[in-house]
Amino acid sequence: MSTAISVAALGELIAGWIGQGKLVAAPVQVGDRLLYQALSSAAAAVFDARRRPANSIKEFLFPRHEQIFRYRLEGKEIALSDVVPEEREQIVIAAKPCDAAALPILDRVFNWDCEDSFYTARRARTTVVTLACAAHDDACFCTSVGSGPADESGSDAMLFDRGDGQFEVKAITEKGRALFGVSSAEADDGTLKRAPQTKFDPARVARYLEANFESPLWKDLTLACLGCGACAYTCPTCHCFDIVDEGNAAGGARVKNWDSCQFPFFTLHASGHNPRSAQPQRQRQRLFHKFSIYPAKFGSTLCTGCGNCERNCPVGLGVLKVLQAIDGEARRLDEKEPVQA
Amino acid sequence: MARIGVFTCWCGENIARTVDVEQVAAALGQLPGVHCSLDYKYMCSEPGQALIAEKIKSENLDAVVVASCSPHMHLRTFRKTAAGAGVNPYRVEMANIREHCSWVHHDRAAATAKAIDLIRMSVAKVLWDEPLEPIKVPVTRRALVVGGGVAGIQAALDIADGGYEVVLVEREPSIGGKMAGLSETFPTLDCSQCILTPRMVEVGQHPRIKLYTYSEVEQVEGYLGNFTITIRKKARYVDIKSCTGCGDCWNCCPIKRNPSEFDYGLGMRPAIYIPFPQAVPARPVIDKETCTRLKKGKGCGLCEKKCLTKSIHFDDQDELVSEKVGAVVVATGFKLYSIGQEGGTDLRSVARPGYGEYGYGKFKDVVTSLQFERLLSASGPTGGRVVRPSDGAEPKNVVFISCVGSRDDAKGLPYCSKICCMYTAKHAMLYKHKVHDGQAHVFYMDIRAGGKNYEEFVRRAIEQDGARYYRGRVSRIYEENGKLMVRGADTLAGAPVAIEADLVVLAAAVVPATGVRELARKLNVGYDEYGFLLESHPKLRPVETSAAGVFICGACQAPKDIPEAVAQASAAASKALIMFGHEELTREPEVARIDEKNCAACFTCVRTCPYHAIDRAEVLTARGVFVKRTARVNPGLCMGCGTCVAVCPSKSADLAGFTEQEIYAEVEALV
Amino acid sequence: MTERLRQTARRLLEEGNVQVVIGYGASGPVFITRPEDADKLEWNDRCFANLTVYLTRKEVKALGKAALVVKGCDERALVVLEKESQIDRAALYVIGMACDGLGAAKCVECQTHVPRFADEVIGTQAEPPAPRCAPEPNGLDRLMAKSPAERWAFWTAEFARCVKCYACRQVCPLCYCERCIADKNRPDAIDTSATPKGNFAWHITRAFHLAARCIGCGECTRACPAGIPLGLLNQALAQATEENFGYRPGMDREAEPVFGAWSPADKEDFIG
Amino acid sequence: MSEAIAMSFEPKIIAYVCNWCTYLGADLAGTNRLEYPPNVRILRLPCTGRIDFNLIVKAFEMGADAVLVSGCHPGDCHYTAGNYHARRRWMLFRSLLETLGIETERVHFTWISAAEGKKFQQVIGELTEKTRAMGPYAAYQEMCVGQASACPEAAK
Repeated sequence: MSTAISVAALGELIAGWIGQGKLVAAPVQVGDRLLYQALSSAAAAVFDARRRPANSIKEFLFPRHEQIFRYRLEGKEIALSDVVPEEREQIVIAAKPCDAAALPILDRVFNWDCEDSFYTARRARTTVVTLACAAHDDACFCTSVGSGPADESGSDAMLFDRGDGQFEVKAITEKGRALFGVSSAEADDGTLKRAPQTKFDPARVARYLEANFESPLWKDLTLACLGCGACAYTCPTCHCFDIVDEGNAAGGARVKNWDSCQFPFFTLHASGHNPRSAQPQRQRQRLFHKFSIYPAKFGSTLCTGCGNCERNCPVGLGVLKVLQAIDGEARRLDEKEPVQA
Repeated sequence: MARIGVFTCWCGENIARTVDVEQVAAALGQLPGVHCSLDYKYMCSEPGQALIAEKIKSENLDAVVVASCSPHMHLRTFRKTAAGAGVNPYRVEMANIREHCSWVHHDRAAATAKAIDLIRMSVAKVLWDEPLEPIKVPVTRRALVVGGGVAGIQAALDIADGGYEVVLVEREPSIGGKMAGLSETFPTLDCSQCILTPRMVEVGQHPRIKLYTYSEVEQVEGYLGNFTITIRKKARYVDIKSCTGCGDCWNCCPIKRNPSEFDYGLGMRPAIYIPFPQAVPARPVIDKETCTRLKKGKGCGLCEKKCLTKSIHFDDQDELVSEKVGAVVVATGFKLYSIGQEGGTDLRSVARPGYGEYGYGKFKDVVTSLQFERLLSASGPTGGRVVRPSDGAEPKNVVFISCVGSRDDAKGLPYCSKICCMYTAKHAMLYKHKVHDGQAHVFYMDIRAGGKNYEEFVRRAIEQDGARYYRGRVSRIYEENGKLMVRGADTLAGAPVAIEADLVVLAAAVVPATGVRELARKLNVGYDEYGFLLESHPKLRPVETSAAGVFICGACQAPKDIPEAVAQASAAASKALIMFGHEELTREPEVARIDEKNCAACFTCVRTCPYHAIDRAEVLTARGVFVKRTARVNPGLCMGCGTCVAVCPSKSADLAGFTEQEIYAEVEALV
Repeated sequence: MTERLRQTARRLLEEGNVQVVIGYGASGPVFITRPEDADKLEWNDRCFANLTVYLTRKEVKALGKAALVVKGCDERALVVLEKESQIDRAALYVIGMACDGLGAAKCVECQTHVPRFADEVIGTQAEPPAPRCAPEPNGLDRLMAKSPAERWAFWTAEFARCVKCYACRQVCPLCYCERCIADKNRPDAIDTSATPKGNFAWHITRAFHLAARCIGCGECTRACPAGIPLGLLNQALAQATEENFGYRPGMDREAEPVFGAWSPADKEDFIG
Repeated sequence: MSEAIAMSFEPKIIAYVCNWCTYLGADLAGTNRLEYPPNVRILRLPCTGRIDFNLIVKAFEMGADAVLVSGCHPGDCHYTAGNYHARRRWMLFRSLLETLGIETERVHFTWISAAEGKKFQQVIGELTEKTRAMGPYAAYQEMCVGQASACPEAAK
């Protein structure tokens, strides 16, 4: 059986959650940009299945900045104190499937060898309600990385815009059911028809990458990159961080801050040597991590095809453009000497 | 971990009265890095310093904080103490808990808390203080003296007699300066030339003095101990080496009637001339403005034909020579404020009204004091006879006006020219000696006669030689039947005064010589709004300047009479000699430095540095391959102001002794 | 114009005067090194990027002598870069594009529609210049009309969205430091954390390091993924710079930069 | 804020002064026993030319309620021109502070010579009272609350 819910009703739900002291995040219109933000009132939430926020929901599980522990100088002694992860329940609503799909990817990273207690604690008390996409733009390529406009991975529930101000609700997990108390709704298959066509073949790309670490292509394709972190920081899956001690004469804290492999000093050694001293090398690193290193380790790409990297790039660069070029090159090579299946 | 010793001083009761020093010492002892913290009655006393030294050794301290008075009072003291005991002196900090705390607060609790904060800051800084070594700068033991007046001559001779070479640069064809043109000197009335010319000859013949006359300083490069001076030798058209100064040339020169610079236009000279008979070098120069041959490029050439030694070279060109010196003495002297001209001086960009009402330049018989000196001088154009320039008649009434320009805000010269009162009295006196039936009238504002036998001298002029002194200003001078009517006021008598004068002498203000600002800029020496050069301390460093290794003396610093100029010249010379006493100089190491790896080479610091101590440089590999451009500090020039650090966006510039890290540590101690 | 641009590029590369032509492609900057690729160059309403930023990038420098496509507004950066001895103007070929505005707010006040120092200018300015965008009320005036407390509230809210991706710095043609002060942690003058405090310290520094230098290309605002109107701070400083020193960065090749110089007449009514 | 709080509140004032004029001016104030409130903490720098705007920001991060920046009068700079360079920077920096909505009356620039012990006393006295009346710089301190390197006292 299927249930529909109106925007108004969603608003009431949100108001209720906020009332219960939960942190509710949703796309919010900020100037000319749509951004995921914590809601102060339900009214601010934007339910638009055709637009994608400029940032990602990772911020609510893996914040740009968090303290790991604090320290105080007490006389000549240094007293450490733990930072307890906040207990507050949080709900992210009207998230994009390509944002939610990033969560299982991050789960592996933050738990594969040792558990990141801060991340997992937040993850446990976070419910993600996605809104299936009703449109895509040139930067979108979810279908090229095995995802799609109604990809359920990472979602606890999913909304489908019926176009009449009503949303079909599909509860996917217990958490989702707990929110909407409905069993399931059928995905409106129209959604899938509106999916972007695949734009490259990740497997072929991965093959090319393994074989062409030193390809001149890298320089040609990424010369325009200015080395900012706009792509990484708005990417749902990028998860590099830096550990810094910040403090003064009285004390301070060890903190964890977002970092980006595109920054020139990301790999600077204490010796002064920098193994990735040029921007193309850093671009290559980013693509390798997403389409070769991570897949080799965890079996899926470190990318959900959301296209934020391209939309947010000051010079219109992004993984898609580079990958399409690489895929084209790879295809050319394959046609010369086909690989055995 | 650092091993810091904190030593809190009671300064007797001075600190202890308002600051609980025991509590302070106890509190500081708790700070990380502080290995021992003590208080003592007088840290600066012998036993106090001994205590610090003892603790440094016994506790094996590597840094020291002394909480007592102002670092301006005792930082040197405690740095010495620490150095003596084996701690790098630049790892010593002082917390000023007296001047800045106990002396200005009464609330004991608040003062104690503040004292603790101040010391915490010092401890935080000393943690990061780098050990520094004094900078060693090699010295070229050779001096440049700019200006060959009496001050320059004195300085040059003192340095040369001290055993070091001197390069003396004089703009005019001969040394001697203003003094060479004076008649007799107050208060002793000995003949100026009689005392000066022997000194001039000494300079000319001194084995260690290299004399460049008719030359100017073109360019100055380098720094303390290592200057390279480019000197422009102006074309003289006479080879002074081969020339014997026989005089055939100037006697045969047909262009005879050119106003003589040396006589301030009262006498005449040929186109080829020596400024005055006792000139050093006693060699002629050709004035290319008046010489027919040089003007037309052909014709005349009589002197060339006449010259037996073939020393005349009409094709002579300016020549640039370079000299290396370690110290510079500036003695460019003064000139008279150009009366009667609208802004005719280089004093300021703004036009400066002259004394039109005194008719200088309009009436021939209104002359300046320096012109009058020539009229009095036995070697002058009149052979020492006082006559009216207009008709050569002997003046029976001479009016002297003092403070012409000086002490006159309306003319933009608020200062006193200092020497006028004395030479005016001298003028009145000498005039009376030469014209027994003549009468000297002096208009003055005040008589300033401070100096050995000065007041007595002025009294003599008034009492023995009957000079009439009127306390008041002259309002105007105009011609009336061949006489000069001088109208003024006698404020003491409270009556207007009108004098029929034959001659009027104006004691014009003393202003710096032409072009001194340009020279000062080349040397990085400061100057005031009038162009007088700035000493680096008016009391304690009167001959030093903001530019290390550059000294000043004579009237370029301020109006001075001969004894003062000479004394100051010897002082400047002794400063140079002190420098030359060392093979290398040591300078405070608290200077700027550039992290050349990170310098973006925008060179804002180069444009900012008040001392031009930062150069554009290149980073090269060991094999000399170009790597990048960078700014680079010349520690010999840097004075350590740190302005470069503030303007450096990437903070690639930093200042030893006040590094970014040290200062931020101080602020961050204020929790 | 696009065709003429391509011809010029082709010519320069064929003649070998330059090794690379830096210009706009279909989707972002392109670096044309072969004459046959000249057709990848575009000139259209999306040519926002200020390409002068690439002149100080070592990867781009390595390509050899460059020809650069600039708009009149971007060109001002060349003047500043030259003043700060970051570029050797003689070793650079500047292709100026006459521009009637690309529809950005800055195009409304634009006074440099036609590049003034270019080696070659393509196109002519429409007479009268017809900026293809609606004049919008000056954001700075609106900001300064607020009370200080309101301005503070405005900026704390804006900066709260900053994630320190440093896009504002990386796109700025005048942020060319080899190591930004923000990348230094001894001392920690600016917290690396994207906290309100750290963000404020960063943005006040970024703005002031551009004081009397910023040429107002607005790339910082355009690049910010969080949509923070950073350019406003630079505008305010540019205004103060012009009011106090009559200096407009990048307008006059002869003018002496404000910092590094001083005048006894400098205003000091704010000093007690 | 109410009179009562105003009286109980002790402002925290950080002063950046040059070594040759203002620092000596403060010394002179001491030598002449000119009393002033104990709220100021002086940092000695060689010259106002050395005082970077980041230091002013850092002072507020450390919980300063007001910042004093002081050096030699124009023309008196020990380093001939450091204070002139500083004056230019401050001029523009102030306009930036205004744009950001910083309470500019909490950033006080002044010239105090080595001879002006009396002026030092007055400046500190007036600035302390003015700041006391304004109250703590709550706006800035709230922005820093809880952050690692913020001043814990201020964070309270």
